[in-house]
Amino acid sequence: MSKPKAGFYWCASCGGCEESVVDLAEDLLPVVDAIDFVFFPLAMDFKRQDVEALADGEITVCFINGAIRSSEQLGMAELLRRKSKILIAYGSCAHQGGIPGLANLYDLESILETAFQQTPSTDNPGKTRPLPQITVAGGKLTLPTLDESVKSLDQVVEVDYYLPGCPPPVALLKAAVQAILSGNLPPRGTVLAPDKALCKECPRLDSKPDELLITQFKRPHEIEIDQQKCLLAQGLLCLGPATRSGCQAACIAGNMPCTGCLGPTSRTRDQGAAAMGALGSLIESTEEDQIASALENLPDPAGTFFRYSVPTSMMFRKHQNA
Amino acid sequence: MAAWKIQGRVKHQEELDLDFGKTIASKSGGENLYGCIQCGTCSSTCPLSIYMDYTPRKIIAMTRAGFHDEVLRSNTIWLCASCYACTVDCPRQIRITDVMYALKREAIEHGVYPRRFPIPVLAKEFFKSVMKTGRSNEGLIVTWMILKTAPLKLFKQMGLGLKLLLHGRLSVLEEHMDGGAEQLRKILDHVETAKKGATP
Amino acid sequence: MKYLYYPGCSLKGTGKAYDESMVAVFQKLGMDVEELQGWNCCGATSYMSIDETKAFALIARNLALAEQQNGGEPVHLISPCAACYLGLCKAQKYIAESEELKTIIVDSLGSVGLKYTGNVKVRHPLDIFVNDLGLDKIAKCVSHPLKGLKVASYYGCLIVRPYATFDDQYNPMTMDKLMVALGAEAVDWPLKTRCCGGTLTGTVEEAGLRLSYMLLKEAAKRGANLVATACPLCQFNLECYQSKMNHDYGDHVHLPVAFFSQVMGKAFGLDRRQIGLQRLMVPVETSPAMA
Amino acid sequence: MIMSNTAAGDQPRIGVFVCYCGRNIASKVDVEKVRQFAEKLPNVVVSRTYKFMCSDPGQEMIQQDIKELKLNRIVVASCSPLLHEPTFRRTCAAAGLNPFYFQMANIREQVSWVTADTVAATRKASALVAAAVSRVACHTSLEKKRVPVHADVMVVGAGISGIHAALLLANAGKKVYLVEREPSIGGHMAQLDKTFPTLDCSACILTPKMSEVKNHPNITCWTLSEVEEVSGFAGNFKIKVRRNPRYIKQELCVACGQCVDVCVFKEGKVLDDFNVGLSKHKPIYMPFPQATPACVLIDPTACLKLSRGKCAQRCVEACDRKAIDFEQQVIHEEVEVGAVIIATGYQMFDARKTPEYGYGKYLNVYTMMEVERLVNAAGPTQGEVIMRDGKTPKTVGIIHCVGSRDKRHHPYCSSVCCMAALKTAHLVREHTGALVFNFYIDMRTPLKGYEEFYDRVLQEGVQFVRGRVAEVTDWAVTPAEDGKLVIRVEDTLIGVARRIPVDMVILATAMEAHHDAAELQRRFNISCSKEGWFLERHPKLAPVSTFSDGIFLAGVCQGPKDIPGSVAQAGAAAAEALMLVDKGFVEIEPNSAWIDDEVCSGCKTCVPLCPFHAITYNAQDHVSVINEALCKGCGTCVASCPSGAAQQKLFTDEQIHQEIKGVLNYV
Amino acid sequence: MSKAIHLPLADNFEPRIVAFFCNWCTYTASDLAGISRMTYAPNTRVIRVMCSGRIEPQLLLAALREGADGVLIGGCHPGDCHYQAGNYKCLRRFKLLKKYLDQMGIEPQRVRLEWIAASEGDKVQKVTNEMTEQIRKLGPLKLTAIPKPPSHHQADQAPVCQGAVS
Repeated sequence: MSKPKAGFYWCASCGGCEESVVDLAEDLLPVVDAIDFVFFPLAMDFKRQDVEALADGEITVCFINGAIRSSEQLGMAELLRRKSKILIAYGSCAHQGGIPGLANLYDLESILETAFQQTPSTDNPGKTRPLPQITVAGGKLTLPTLDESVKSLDQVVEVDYYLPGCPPPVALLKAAVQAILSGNLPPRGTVLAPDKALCKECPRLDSKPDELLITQFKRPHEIEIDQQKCLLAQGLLCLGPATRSGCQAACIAGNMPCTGCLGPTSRTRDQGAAAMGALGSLIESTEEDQIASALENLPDPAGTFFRYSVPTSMMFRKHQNA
Repeated sequence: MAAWKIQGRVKHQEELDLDFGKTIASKSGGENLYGCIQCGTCSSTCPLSIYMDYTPRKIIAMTRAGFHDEVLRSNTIWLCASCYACTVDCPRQIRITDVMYALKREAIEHGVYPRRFPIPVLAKEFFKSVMKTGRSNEGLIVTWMILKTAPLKLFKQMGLGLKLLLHGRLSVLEEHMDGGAEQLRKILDHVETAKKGATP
Repeated sequence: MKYLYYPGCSLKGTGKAYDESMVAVFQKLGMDVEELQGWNCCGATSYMSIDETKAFALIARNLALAEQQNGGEPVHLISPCAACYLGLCKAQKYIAESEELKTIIVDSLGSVGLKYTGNVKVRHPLDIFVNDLGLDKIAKCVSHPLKGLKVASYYGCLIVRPYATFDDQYNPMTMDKLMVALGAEAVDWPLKTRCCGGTLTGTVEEAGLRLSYMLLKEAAKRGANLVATACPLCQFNLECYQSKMNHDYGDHVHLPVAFFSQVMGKAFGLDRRQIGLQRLMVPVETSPAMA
Repeated sequence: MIMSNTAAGDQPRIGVFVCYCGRNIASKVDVEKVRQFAEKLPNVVVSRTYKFMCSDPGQEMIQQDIKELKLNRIVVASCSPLLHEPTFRRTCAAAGLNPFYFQMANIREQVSWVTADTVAATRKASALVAAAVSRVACHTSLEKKRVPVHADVMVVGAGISGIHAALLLANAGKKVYLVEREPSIGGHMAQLDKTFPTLDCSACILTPKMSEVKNHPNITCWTLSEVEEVSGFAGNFKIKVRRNPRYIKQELCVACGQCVDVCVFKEGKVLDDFNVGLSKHKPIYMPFPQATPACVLIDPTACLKLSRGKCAQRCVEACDRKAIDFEQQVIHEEVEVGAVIIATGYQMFDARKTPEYGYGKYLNVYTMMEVERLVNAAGPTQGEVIMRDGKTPKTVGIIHCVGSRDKRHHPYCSSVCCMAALKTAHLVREHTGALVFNFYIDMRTPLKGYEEFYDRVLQEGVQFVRGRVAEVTDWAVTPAEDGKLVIRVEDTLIGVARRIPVDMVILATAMEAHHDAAELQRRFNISCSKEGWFLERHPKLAPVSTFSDGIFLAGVCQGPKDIPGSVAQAGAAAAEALMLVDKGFVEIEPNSAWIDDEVCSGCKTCVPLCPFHAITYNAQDHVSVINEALCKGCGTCVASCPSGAAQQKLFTDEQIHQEIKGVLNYV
Repeated sequence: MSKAIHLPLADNFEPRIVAFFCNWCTYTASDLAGISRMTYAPNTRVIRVMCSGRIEPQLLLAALREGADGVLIGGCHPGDCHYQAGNYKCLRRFKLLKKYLDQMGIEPQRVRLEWIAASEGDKVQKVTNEMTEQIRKLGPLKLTAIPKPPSHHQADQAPVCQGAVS
């Protein structure tokens, strides 16, 4: 019988997710033997037509990373959804909107204005903007259009599984692939990562005081960071408590606080809000002004607590007053 | 034949203006007006209450009850020398001095203060002088005040005036501030318009 | 921090001596004090009766000038005149309390390019002398200790209440301590902060005068041979009307009334004209130790 | 409770019952319309209305539907749950349905009674019903927990309130720990000479109760002692008490006083608290003649032996019972009790804070408590009113409301001063024949026999001036005032300013909360009013309970009151405590929180946030654990849990989210 | 899923305010307001919790997402919390949340935290009226809808209540 077919695709993303597949290292080889890649822009030369040529549901499993903003990304997502039995949102951007999702803190117009007029390196006296289509000698050229908001993959097509992370930790990817090959899969909609927060696997957990309260949030550059001690205990804003485990606390190992890329556990509805609820409660003060000053070092809650999850947060995007 | 004249006293509710109290309470310093428990501390601490037709305590009671005219016509509000003794002593923290100021302003607005009564005149003269030059000149202000209220008294005061002059404590020339007066007037005009904007 | 000096109108008129002696004392104590440039009247007590907001604007301008003169840096503004001192403190408090008032004031001042941030610290010279410089430094400057001088320190209404914070509202001691440091004896009396009648002496004489008279009488009764004041109006009332009081109340109180700064000047051995003693109508020389 | 015919999870079958409450609800809310609305909500099987749902027929209707229609969830839309939730829970239980499958919609207090427009009211009522319906769908079966209680009781503070409460409980056969900070029990009442309005001698009525305490087999009385630490909860408190040394073997001392006579100090050395500083006592002393325990004590700061280590120690020789023991140390007791009565009383307002009255400046200005001692036969002057200057006053001014009704100090009325001042006026007159003036703002004599006493004092010729005194001064303006204290006041009834020269001024100072009341409040986890008085659970219906079950209040520590009031409240507190410890168990509303260790990552966020230290961290399994017995169900940990591991019964995330959906999605 | 009838909203905009009230102070206070028959705007929908310390950003955001035009939180005055300090925890989160909402373009008047003691029925009235008027001025809060994908598999209903106690 023929090998299961697999596909990889990237939407609004940095490409790191696809690179991360290579982290499988020697484990990659059995995988390559076990499956046929039918679509993998990073590595192989397939075209859209090749995918269209496949029968619906012919792709056994398709990994899509990146968020969705352009008409092209939407089109590809829908196409691959149709062609795939199992669709996996791969990486933070597909899972929650990710870094590109931060664009939802601005409206499209101001983004275009910044990109094509404001930036110092821009020289655009004619205020020219890319057009959806122009006619040149030799025919029509078209460009994808941009939607007002950035969306996560599951906001445009139904997703079967999620592999979270920026990029997804290789261990999780390996486990996922094995599960797929062996065919014993969890219920649809599952996030393929442990459903406990990061502290559980954090090497510094024991150094966290039982009764930790915070008087002043610190920024990493402001202090000499202790290599052994819980980062929260050092005043650094670490999102570990509000973020899924599965990464072996890689960032903390690098002496940097967790920024929440693996997303919330299944019991929380809104990762950023949960994190705000937790860390906000820990401010050690009962005076309004003291609380305010304790928060001074959090100039950008949206960007801090929702770094990877603006589109999947309850607010979805910055409110646009009518 | 009795030398005394009998006279009935009853205040009919319709003669009173219950909004009067609210108006004054709404002025800065008036906020605690309705908290007064009529303990009389203000009246006994006030060095001038003995000369007043109504003691400060009564003024507050009457203001709350709506004795609009009696309050505004009383000499009490003008006798207040704003020494703030009542304000610091009041157990209900009513800023009585400020209430008196508010009543003075109210009185001037309604033009009901006692005729030929010197104090409001002094205040006005003072106001003018400052408007004009940005500074006040006691000599000139007092002179004007006396002229407007009791011209004859001027001669009585001459002696003192002269003495002051001799001791170099009285300048008949208007104090002038280097150009600042103009700026000051601009500021005050701006305030005028701003206030209109605030309360049309 | 820097000191700016706001004399106010009276100190250019009937209270000249207060101004002169104050400046002389500043020099003697080696304080670097500049006069506030382009200052205007504080509105005293009368202005409030006409228009409160304008009264505050009037004062606020002086505060803004102070900020300007010191390049926006925090600064101490010395105000010897009790009425000015109260006005300044009160304005600051009320402007801070009311957003509405604040906007009006800030805008109005802004309209002529002045800034009001409220970072001016209003200080009374008594406060400065005793709490900043300290009595020891004062005592060191005393060349002619005022032995035998019994001073009734008269603070008047406005420098200790209701907004001032540097002394007790009911029984202030700052000036008393100062007088002791000058070698004089402080007379304890209960009327230290009782009203002198203010402008009433000129308007409703019979009321105003009596208040001043009671003060003098009690001071004399307690054995004072000099009353020291910190307010031009108090000084004026207690001194200039003295003969009239004696006439009206058939008494013959004779009590020199000087500004506390003049008393300091005297103890520092400054020239009598330099501290405006010649301007007094009841010559201080008539009391021992001031001779 | 055995019932529970439904396990969570099976398809909800909801019955909605909308109450007319006569016209209370029906006059504003279109009840029928609400019923129709509810009928169409998801999972609703039946929706009915009734005139009075809480009446027997109403409840029977609900029970019948539960049985016949196999309802497994009930919503009643009527009054406030704070009023009738228990009622309808019982209704469900009686029909065999777990009472926690019930939810109430408050459409009376929070709709019909506060809404003008009927359409709006109906809409709001419908929204609340929808909320209850979607919430109750994810309710689950819960059990109230029963916890056995400890039978002993602790009473903190042994003034008249504490003594009375302790005696009642002890006589009811309960073991009582009576803890007093001072060297003797008795409190302020022991300092008083006479008590109003009957003028019976304070000591005469108090002393018997004091000795009854001493001799009562059920009462353990610890003086010189303070509560250090409190843990546990209603029915099972663990309390640590610090007992300071008296340096006298209490059981041996017979208070013969020989040790005091021979002390190396011939004269008193330390200002005597009991006599409010009007006299001094020696380093070894008897607090006062009737002090209980009848036992001397040593003030370690004044005693040469204890402060400097060397002294002739004549006291030791003098004591043939060898009761003196310089080696005594602090003892830490730990006891378990089921209930606590707090009766810590008050302190007097410091008259120096009202400088206008010259206390501390003018010799002959006194506080009323000082005068209590002056007129007391056992006091420093053997009951003669002799002033600090050695004279007897011919005129006396008593100033009311010193520190009370004054927003610069205490906004409240101290409630006893008027009567106390009347009493003082009477006593001073009786002792000196002086002319007495009372300066009052309002005369408050509301209770039994009080107005009559006021009348009596009026008849006696005491002068009353309605006006708050502005100033007490020695500034004389007439010869008659020379050498006197002059009281400046406006006689507000006559409307003139008056100057009244007197020899003696007496200040009726306010009662105020102890300076360290806040510490005690925190230790016992009860609340304080702004003024620092301990807060009762309900001003009318639970005046001696606190918001912490098992802790009750008696006497002035809850707010100013006189002796009858304090004693009455002490009785009430004793009864409440008795009810709790006698019942033998407490039932706890099942709204405690728990942590799902499947989900908990052990981040410890919740641990420091629990006000009751109910959460501990289990280092083996790396999870936080809630001690259900300690949890009081505030839900703070749930709100703070970043991974949704913590949940609260009756208030799970899901239940609240469903309520939000319900309240918004249909109306 | 719901066969529920949706009552028509009033033609002119009527704000819908979700109010989270703590059981001991503010909920009792609003009962008191009722007992004292204080009429006030019918725009709040009260949800009772034991303590304002139970209120977390997720609940407040959920209310806005579900269509509330404003959210009011009511707790005991500082120092009076029945659970000692729940209201402070609430206050801390609230301050942080406000900062976030500000970034997200939500007008500050839409979310409000008030300390209302059990005795302050009048304050419930005052605050409710104030807030209703402020939000009426602002107009409805129309959050951008969260996109939903077209159904691909035959949708299997999520249970009514996952995560509930069992």
